Amino acid sequence: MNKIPETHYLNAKKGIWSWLTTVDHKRIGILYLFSVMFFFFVGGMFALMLRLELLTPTEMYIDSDTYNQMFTLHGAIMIFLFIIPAIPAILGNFVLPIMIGAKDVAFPRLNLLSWYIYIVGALFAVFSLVSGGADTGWTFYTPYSTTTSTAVISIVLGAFILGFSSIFTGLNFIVTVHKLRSPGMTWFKMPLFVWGMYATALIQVLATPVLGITLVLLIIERLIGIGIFDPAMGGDPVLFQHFFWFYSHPAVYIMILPGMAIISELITAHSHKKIFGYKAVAYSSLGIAFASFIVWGHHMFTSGQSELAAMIFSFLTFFVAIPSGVKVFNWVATLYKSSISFSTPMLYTLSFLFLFSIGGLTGIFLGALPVDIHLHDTYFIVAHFHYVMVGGTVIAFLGGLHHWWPKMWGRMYNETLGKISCLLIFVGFNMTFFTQFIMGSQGMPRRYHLYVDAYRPFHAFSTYGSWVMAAGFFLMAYYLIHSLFKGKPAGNNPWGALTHEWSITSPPPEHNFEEIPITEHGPYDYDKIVAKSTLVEN
Amino acid sequence: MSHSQEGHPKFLQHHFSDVEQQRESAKLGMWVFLVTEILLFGGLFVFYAIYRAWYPDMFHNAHLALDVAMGTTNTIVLITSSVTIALGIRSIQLDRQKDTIWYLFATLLLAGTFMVIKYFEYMHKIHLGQLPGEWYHFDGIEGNNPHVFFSAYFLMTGLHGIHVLIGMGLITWLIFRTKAGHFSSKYYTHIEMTGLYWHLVDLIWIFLFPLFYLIG
Amino acid sequence: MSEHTNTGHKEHILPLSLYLGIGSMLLVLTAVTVWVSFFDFGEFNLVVAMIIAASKASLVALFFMHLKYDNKLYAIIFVSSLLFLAVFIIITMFDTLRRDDVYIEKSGPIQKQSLMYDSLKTHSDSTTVVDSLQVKEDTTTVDLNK
Amino acid sequence: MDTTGTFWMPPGNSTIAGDVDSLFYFILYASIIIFVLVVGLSAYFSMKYRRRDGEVGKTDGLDHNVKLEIIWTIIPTILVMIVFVWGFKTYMYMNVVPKDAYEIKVNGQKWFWSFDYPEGGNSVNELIVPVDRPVKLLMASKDVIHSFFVPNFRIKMDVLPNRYSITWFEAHTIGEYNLFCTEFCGKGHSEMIGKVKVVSQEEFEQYAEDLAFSGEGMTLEEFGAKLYIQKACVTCHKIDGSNSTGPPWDNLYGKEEHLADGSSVKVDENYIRESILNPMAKITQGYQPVMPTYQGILKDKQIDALIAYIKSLQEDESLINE
Ligand code: HEA
Ligand code: HEA
Ligand code: HEC
Ligand code: CUA
Ligand SMILES: [Cu+2]
Repeated sequence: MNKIPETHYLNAKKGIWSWLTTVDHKRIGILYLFSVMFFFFVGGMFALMLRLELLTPTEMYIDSDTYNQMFTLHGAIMIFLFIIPAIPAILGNFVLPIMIGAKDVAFPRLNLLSWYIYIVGALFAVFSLVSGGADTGWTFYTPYSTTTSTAVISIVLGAFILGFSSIFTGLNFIVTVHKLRSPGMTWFKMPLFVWGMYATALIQVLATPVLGITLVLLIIERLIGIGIFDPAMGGDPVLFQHFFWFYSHPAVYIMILPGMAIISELITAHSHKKIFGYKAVAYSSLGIAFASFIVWGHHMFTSGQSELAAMIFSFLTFFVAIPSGVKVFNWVATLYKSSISFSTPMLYTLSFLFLFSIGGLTGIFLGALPVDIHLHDTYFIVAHFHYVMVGGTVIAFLGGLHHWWPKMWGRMYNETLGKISCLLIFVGFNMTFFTQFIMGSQGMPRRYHLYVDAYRPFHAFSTYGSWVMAAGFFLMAYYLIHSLFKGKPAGNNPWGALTHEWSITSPPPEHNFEEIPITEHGPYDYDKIVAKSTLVEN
Repeated sequence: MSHSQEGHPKFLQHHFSDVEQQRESAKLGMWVFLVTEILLFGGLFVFYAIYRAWYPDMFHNAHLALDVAMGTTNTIVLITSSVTIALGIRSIQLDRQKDTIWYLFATLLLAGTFMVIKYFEYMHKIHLGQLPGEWYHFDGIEGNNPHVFFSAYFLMTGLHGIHVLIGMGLITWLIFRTKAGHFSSKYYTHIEMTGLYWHLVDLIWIFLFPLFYLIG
Repeated sequence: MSEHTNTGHKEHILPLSLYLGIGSMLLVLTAVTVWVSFFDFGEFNLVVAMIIAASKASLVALFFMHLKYDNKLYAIIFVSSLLFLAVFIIITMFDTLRRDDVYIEKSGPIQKQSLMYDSLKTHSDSTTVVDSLQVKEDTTTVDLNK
Repeated sequence: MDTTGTFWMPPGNSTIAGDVDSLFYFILYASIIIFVLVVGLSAYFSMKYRRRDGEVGKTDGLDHNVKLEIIWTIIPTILVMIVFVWGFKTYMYMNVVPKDAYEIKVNGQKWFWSFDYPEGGNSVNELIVPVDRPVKLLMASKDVIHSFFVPNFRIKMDVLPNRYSITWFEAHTIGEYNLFCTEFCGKGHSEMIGKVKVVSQEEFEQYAEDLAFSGEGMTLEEFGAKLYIQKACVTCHKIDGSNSTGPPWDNLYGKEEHLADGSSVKVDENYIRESILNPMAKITQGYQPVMPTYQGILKDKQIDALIAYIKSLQEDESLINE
């Protein structure tokens, strides 16, 4: 029988104060876990309300203004408060230093600061919510955003502040990866999770400041009309879109790269197989990161930008697909001659392959100029980005959460319930969003409160799907919380994996390692080493 | 790399294995931070570049409103302050704390001078109504949307000015800590980092100066 | 500590004369850039000024910021930030300067600033677009000399 | 040219629809093949190599295969290049307006569309075009960004404030098609829906004449009654005393109207004119300030006609005559 160690990071210090002033990367990860999950819940509730309203083509229970504020808040919360911090700030913070054999991140206090900044940013967003909400969409396009009467400034300020939280996390990871690797941990012995986080961090550091200045310009434009974006002052609204997407396109890879990083980890750990094409997977992360900076204009094909720019952007867009494809194929090849265990994390991994492929391939439709002209701002886009963000990132995040959950808390969740909820989410998700591809290409525009009757069956089916998916999430919330108190002790290495975090106790001790570990084998040498799963004994 | 048990200096944080590692981490962190600063300003440079390309004549006419003498003086002041802070770092590397304090103090004074000159420039413009956006109420600059030029001018020099102020705060804090004897040739990371930051502020001004004052 | 070997433990302490030398070079370059600004090179005004500014900036970065002596990683980081900025500027300008490639109607604002909300021309009397572009020129100048 | 519509696409009723659709289907089928390959293989491997109870041992050390890796880099690259070149060509075609195109000026405004025809006519929320003739749309917005989208024609273009944007199409089947606004523009965004009515050339001439009609040979009242329908006032104002989005017009003229700010005003020519040109100036009590301005859309004579019409709806003679 496994036992939970006497002292570990969770009980090494006690009291609320010890949490609020902690500089331990693991505890900061936990702080992020609770705050980010809270906002996921809030964003999810908005989503369910949106879907409920869309059940019928006419007004059902909320008016257009409320609907508009709701999708704005849903989008903004999900993007800025949930998905961007989710993987780096929760799982990255928790496992990255351990994986490279370090005692902490390079700047622990900056790390804590980034959490406080997150909270402050979140408060601004919440303030906007209670003071009437904003109704611009998460893209804040001018001149609508400079002229609407809603609380735009506070939510924009919130997003601005959250940007710094993201920058600090990224900065910390870059330095940690460069300087704090333990002896023997060469670049090519790093787990692929670390590679992915590193590539993400590069984007965070390079792109987020531009978002910062864009939002500042937007606020100033709104306050005193400086004439950069607002045509009423001689400005150019399309220029705002350049500024916005210069950040926000790379930002979608801030979201997916960590997801891909997790998948590389899970697919090896749960099939006990050496990763296929380690270097290709590692470099493709960097490839995606760099390519992501030169394609932003594919969001603007119909915006009135010049035809030449549109063609350049379309051309470059396709190149992002190649490294993503390399990753996907390498993962599939990894499964060959492996030993696959159908644990919950593995189910999420397989769902990821399924859903992300659809999401990514539909991105190719959108990169093709004439097709995008038809599909732009329809539900096809909504479906595309939910497939990559929910089907890709969120699914990967949940897989990672289940994978490292026993390490975080020392306890196992209920595997049966885990599988059921994964299945519910998978089925519900496809019901909700696959339908949206069809109605989108049939012409249903997005951000529509009321719609033409012809789309009714699609919307209705999509709404039913969202309930199935919600059921899955609530089930998950139940068994995960339950496991915190009643879960069986998991042992140090429930999956029999080889990276450093599995060689220390669960939950880990306060300073991770007594002695800085020496890295002797690669992270995926399942052909040389067998690590026994500690779950089998239960 | 094992723990250096003997002579484990006070300033070494527990998660670093030695002073060197800590120092290099700080420096790398600082450089990455400077990257974010460059891209933050970068957005404004894009703003400048595009509107200048759209309204070259207006930019030319509007730039005549700026005072080249003041701008040049400020450039000289800022470059000198870069020299002094670099010398301050050199002194601490040689363990000459006294000199460091003097150099830092000189830097602070120069930064102050810069801000005072900036203050007079701003006041003059405010007085004339050469202001950004809606506040602009000045006749006599020909061309399309002259307020955009002043939006760019105030935003860019303003953001730069804020950086100068922050730098002044940091330098003041360094003076006190150096006085208290916290730094020596073994440990002067904070001074070095502030120096890097200060040079970047200088660097940005080196571009702002010709872009606004010299070529319109 | 993979990268330890890249840098010597001993910090470079540069001679005083170097700092003063670089400092004076910067001042001289400042004088030069002010001086040349009195000449008109037409198109090349910008180029000349930027070349001088870039050399000044390189001096600061190489010597004051020690890029010349430090780990090359820092130089890579620094330069890459400039590259990304260049990407941003160049590609954005590909759009903003070429909107009228295919149709001249798309070249610029229809009207100067806030007039637009009430004076946008609807051509119920079938004025052609080119006419209305002329109209734009007129209103602009009229407006300026108000 | 298919005009029936499929599972994925609505009927394609313009000349470019066919091109767009074939590219769409090319990508779709290529994607399905790749998808089946990826998911099929992972499913197959998962079954074949699933861990049987207790079995824990070393696994195969296979970790790369250069040939395979090159293949799966090259093939997708070729595929996407095909898609790009194909898309590029179609895009060029979609962007170059044929010389002889019939030019209509489109104005987007919160939250309706208005169209100006070269013959001098104007219509609101209903674009009437001749079949089999290229139509160029020269578009601008009065306030925020809107976007002009006709799914059946596969065209979409943002409508920008203070800047022209251009698109064109050539419809090849007579019918009525949805016109959506697809750039978020506020409260009424989802109601900014219009129709494109494709009619035969003869019928079109009839319409154009009708729209350009400035009331000759009609009384002002009759002309006003016509405009009431044609300019879409009818969508918000009823004349049978019932409430709609806006106040009813019958027995309106001459009465004291209570305003939202508490004051009241007498409904006379000036007030009506102001209500039409600058509706936000005085908001009637009990109504939302959603009436769009008709500045630039209605000509003076048309406003006069509408006023005459509203006047004619007042039954109480005493209110009209003083
Ligand atoms: C996690 C987030 C994420 C990710 C990873 C992606 C990935 C991609 N996206 Fe997506 N996208 C969004 C989030 C994301 N997107 C969001 C949020 C929006 C809308 C924002 C808004 O307007 O609100 C959007 C919108 C969007 C548009 C604009 C549409 C419009 O508004 O008109 C475009 C256009 O090109 C696009 C393209 C792509 C492409 C080409 C990829 C590629 O990276 C995909 C690469 C992956 C694959 C291709 C699949 C795997 C590859 C293979 C199996 C190999 C074989 C492949 C080939 C032969 C091609 N996306
Ligand atoms: C990460 C990003 C993210 C995520 C996860 C989601 C999740 C969902 N989204 Fe959304 N969505 C966006 C990002 C996201 N979305 C964005 C950016 C937009 C564009 C906004 C704009 O136009 O500006 C958008 C827009 C959007 C629309 C279009 C609105 C419109 O255009 O009119 C719709 C409509 O169906 C929708 C639906 C949903 C649904 C049903 C979910 C469901 O998947 C939600 C399910 C989640 C829950 C039900 C929460 C349950 C959680 C718990 C119970 C807590 C769990 C706790 C633990 C596990 C510990 N979303
Ligand atoms: C989108 C809906 C809408 C349309 C279309 C519309 N109106 Fe209105 N109208 C309103 C609303 C709402 C009010 C009341 C609020 C206000 O005063 O602005 C109103 C008020 C008025 C009034 C003042 C009536 C009063 O009782 O004070 C007049 C006159 C008027 N409209 C004329 C017109 C004319 C003429 C047209 C068409 C050419 C038209 N409206 C089209 C919504 C509309
Ligand atoms: Cu107009 Cu949306
Ligand atoms: Cu994108």
